[in-house]
Amino acid sequence: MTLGFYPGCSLKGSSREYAESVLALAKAFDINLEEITDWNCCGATAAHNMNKELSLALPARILSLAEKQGLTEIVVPCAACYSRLTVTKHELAKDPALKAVVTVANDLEYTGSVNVLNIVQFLDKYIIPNLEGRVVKPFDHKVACYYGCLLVRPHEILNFDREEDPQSLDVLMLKAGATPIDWAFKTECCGAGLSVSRTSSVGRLSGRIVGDAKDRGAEAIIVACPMCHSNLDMRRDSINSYLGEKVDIPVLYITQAIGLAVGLDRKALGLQRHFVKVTV
Amino acid sequence: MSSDTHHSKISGLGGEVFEHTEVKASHCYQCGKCSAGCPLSEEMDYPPSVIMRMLQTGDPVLEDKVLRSFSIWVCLTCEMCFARCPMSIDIPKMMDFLREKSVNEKKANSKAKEIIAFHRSFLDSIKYTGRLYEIGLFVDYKARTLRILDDLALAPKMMKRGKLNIIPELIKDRSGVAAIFRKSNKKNKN
Amino acid sequence: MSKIGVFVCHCGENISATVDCAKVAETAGNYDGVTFSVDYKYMCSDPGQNLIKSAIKDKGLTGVVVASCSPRMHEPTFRKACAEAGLNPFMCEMANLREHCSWVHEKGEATTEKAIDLVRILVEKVKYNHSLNEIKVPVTKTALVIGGGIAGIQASLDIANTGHKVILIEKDPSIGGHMSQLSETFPTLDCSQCILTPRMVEVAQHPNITLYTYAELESLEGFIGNFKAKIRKKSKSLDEKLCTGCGLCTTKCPVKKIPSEFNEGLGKRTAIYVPFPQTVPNKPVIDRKNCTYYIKGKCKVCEIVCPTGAIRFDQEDEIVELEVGAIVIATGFTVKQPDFFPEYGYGKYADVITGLQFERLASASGPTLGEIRRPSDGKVPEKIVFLACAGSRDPAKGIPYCSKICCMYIAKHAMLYQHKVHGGKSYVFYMDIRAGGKQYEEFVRRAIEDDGVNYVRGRVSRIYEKNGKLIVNGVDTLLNAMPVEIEADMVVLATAGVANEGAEELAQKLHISYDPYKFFAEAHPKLKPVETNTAGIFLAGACQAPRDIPESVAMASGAAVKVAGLFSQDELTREPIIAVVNRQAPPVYSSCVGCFLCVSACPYQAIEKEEIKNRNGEVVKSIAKVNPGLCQGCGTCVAFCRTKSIDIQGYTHEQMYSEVMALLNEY
Amino acid sequence: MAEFEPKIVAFVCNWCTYAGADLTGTSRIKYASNVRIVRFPCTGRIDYMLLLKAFDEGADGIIVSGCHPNDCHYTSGNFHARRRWIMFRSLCDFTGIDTERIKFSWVSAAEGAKWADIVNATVSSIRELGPYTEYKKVAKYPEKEVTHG
Repeated sequence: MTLGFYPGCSLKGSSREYAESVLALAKAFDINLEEITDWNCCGATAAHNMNKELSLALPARILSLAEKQGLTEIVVPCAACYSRLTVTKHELAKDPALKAVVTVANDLEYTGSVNVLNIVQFLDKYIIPNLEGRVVKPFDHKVACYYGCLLVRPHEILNFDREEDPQSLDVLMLKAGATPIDWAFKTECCGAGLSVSRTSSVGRLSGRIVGDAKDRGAEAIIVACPMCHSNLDMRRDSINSYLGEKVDIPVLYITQAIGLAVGLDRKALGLQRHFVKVTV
Repeated sequence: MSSDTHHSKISGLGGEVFEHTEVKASHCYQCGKCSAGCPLSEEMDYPPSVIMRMLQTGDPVLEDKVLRSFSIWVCLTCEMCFARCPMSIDIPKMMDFLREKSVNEKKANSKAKEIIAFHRSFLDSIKYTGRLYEIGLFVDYKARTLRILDDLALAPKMMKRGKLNIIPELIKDRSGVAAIFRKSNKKNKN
Repeated sequence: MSKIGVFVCHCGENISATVDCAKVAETAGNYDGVTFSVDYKYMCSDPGQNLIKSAIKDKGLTGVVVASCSPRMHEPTFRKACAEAGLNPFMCEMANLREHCSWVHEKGEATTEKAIDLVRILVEKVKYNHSLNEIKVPVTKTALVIGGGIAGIQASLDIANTGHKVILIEKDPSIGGHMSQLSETFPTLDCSQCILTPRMVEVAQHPNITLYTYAELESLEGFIGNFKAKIRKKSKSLDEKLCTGCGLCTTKCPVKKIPSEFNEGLGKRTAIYVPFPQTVPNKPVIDRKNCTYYIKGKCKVCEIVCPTGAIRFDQEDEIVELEVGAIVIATGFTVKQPDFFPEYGYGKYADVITGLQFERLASASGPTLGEIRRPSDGKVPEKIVFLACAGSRDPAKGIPYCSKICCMYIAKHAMLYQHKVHGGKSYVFYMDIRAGGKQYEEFVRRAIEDDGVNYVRGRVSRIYEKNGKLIVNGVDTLLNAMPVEIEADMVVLATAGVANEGAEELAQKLHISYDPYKFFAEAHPKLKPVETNTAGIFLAGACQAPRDIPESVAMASGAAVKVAGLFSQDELTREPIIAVVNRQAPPVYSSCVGCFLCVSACPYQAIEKEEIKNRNGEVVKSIAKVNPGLCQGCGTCVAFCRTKSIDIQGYTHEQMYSEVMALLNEY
Repeated sequence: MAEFEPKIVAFVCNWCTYAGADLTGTSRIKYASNVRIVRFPCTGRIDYMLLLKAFDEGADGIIVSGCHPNDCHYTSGNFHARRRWIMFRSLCDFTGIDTERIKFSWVSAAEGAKWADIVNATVSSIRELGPYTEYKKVAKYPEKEVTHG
């Protein structure tokens, strides 16, 4: 079976282990993820901060390319890309005039027919139904599932899981043999787009998240977004200085955790690329 | 616009915000729930509910302060305010508009220099390669901000873990992407 | 040939300032069928009325058009004048020259033209008016009161004290309602039960009141003065005549862990139970969902211990049919539960409670005997946070209105907490303090100034639990929206007051209207606050909107007066504005073809099938028939009827078409 | 040339809009004098053939107004009116009657200002559309033998 795949920039660079684990998991379950040819960056936070039209035109080009390629469903593991693509679909469906403007800018046909799946939806739909009997090494740890902002908000548009105390990642981890903990920072912002430009804010915001996970005895933090991952993992020094102690809870992508549970090779899942050593 | 005859046009910045984002400042009843939930509220000069209040006044002096505020730049669009707003006011959408206007009118807060520089570097990277080129972004950002020493330790670590591409990924239809920027920008300047 | 009189009123200068009244009268005088026309300064004055009366007598008028103010103002006046002069009152129509013309347009020809048009259309209408007689209906002088909270109790007692019979039904095993759950009441801090229980006993002992507890309305038919209600008396599994209320059964029942509804889940009760010690009537009921006997088929401990043999396991629900003349609805309200609030933990934190639960904690009869202890571990909270507007004034949550009572009870709660927990710290997060009411504002000031309650203006964004504390993330909007984080031991949500579950179904059973929030709708927001749009059905208390005790009681007394007023008459007269199905000579009988579309259109179930039989008793035709007692005269059936066989008196096809044709045809 | 003064007929219910128009009067809010109000017990009573009749007689525009949804004095008359209006509108579209000329609205007894707004808005929009002649005197009646209904 073949599905469309939009990795996004982070998965080609600083978060390549996310892409590696997604592809490894897909392969293990006989799913072919076909990359959208010549895809471009979705524009992420920068575009919608600076220029509304641009922030819609860039994702629209991606969706148009997917349509052209005959893809009906695309997997978008990055929560930020998922958010931008879904918001764009929503805005363009709502406003035909805007759609016209964006179509002109892109010079590509756009119908809005492509179904965009986030990582949880992808796992839910294509992996979990076949998971039975495949869990060879249950991920037997207490995990704090961290959803961040972009997976669940704005609910009006994404309509995915509940906004407060979401459960979808917890349910997946439960199936992978983990014990998800009830904690308080599932959807609090990690600092995302300010990662580079305001590192101190990120230390504080991500610090509160890691701190709460630690206080409640989490052995791993599970994420589904490269930005969340880079803030919680790569910015661990800032976090630790905010917390005033050394916290070494590893941060895993949901696909890495499930990959481990089904017995995939640690290296294939890119665990060696993390800043905080993955000990679980 | 609605055909409702009672719907008089709102003037000033509040009116512009309404026109572009359908966010009506007068709809806010100042409960402060946005400011209470905002993860960055304490770093802002005016928390979100105060920004709403300033727009409500219609006072040009306060409106100018809104456009010159640091708040609009430190906002991360995490959408927490919108998610919990009892009046369902799309503050993030409003913030997007205010940022864009602030830059266009050259009123961006001086403290936001790095943030804007980062966004610009980010967009430039896409503009020329079609995708984000992280090393390029860092270098460009550092050149813009002269914050050479920040995060210097990070790059080698990332490199070691194979997290940075030395060579940018170039998409084929770079002219197409550049055209998107051109067309979007043209309208923007109007 | 009609002989119509047209009487144009100047209304002082109210009409004549912008309308040339003389010209209106003069023009009208030239219309076909108009034999008399005159203008006069004040038509509603005695001389004005006499002008009409003498014209009717002298000129032998067959119809009258009074061109003056709105018929909603003076139609009864002029119809009465006509009747006094011997003309059928329904031969009188009014042209609204004041509200619809002189007051809303500038002086000028166009305005006078309009006035002339308005008179002309009514002249044309009156030509097709028919003499009608008021409808008389008898009155059953028994009232049905639904709901035994303070409003229902007050209404029942007030009606009963006027000497009329009352049947009070209550869905729970005891009357008393929410008021019986309260600890102290604002703004006097007197004990709720101390002032309520004497009233409850009075209800039970009143010779004019029949009390059915554990009973609900099954269905309602009929109309003002003549309702037929079916009441379902749910089985209590008890012979109430034999039961002495000794309470042995409730002490011996082995099922002891059922969350008590009366204590809002904070206490436990048994399967055979009375909700609280002062229950009226003091007779237990068996909760069949939780009773071991009904679940497993054995136990019967209560039957064994009952000294009078009153337990009846095989008792069934009983349907009682009642004839009543008026109904007072006093079904009250309910509050949203903490699980309604995702940002406050979806109800998963035991120490995030509702205001009603706090009442039980503060009540001397409650699960903690009046000590403020948190539900999770029984600890006395050192820091407590009260949140106003939890769900209220929150359109995103579907509740845009203000629940009205919370500002006051929160002040009371914080005050009670400060009185009971010395050295405790209390915070109130609020948006506005709405303390309109006698001694209310003073009460709130006392809480703030004398008892040291910290009022913070801002709404709380989120509550989460950490290390046994509830972290409350709020903001102080009076300090540049400064974040305020409080580590509280307990949080009390002033959750929105909402309509009862099932309010909609009840309204439909009663044929009354309700607002978008399922609160029952009053007939007029100002002038008919206790009436519904269905004659003979009245409202009292919080079923109409959130209300506090004094308001509920005032409303109940108001409704009781309306009922007493109704019962002061032996017969009621009603306007004959009702639908009729035409009847013709055999063999047609009626142009009605018996499609009965009208039956489905009628909001009052006032249309039934009538079978026309020949001499041999064989049915020759089935046609629609309007029950004049039930018909309220909306005319929906008229618009529906495809053969134009049904018509509405006062607004007949002939009348309406004449109006439309007269409107536009220049004379 | 004098401005075209359209003839507007308003079919209103007794309980909400008629009372609302009374309130416009008691509030002394001025509005265009082109409208003539015909009172019905309820919008549910309004037989839409009356609208056709009004056009036939020379009306240029029509307002139908009653209680807001849920506020009907008779519980549901306004819902029936609305439902029939939806059917009637498609019939009008089919037969070529300009539905732009029929304004359907809710005005409660408390909305005096709204009534004035609606009348003014209708008058100005009908004024733009011009006189409605296409449907005038379509029905030919024999002289002096006018039938009703």
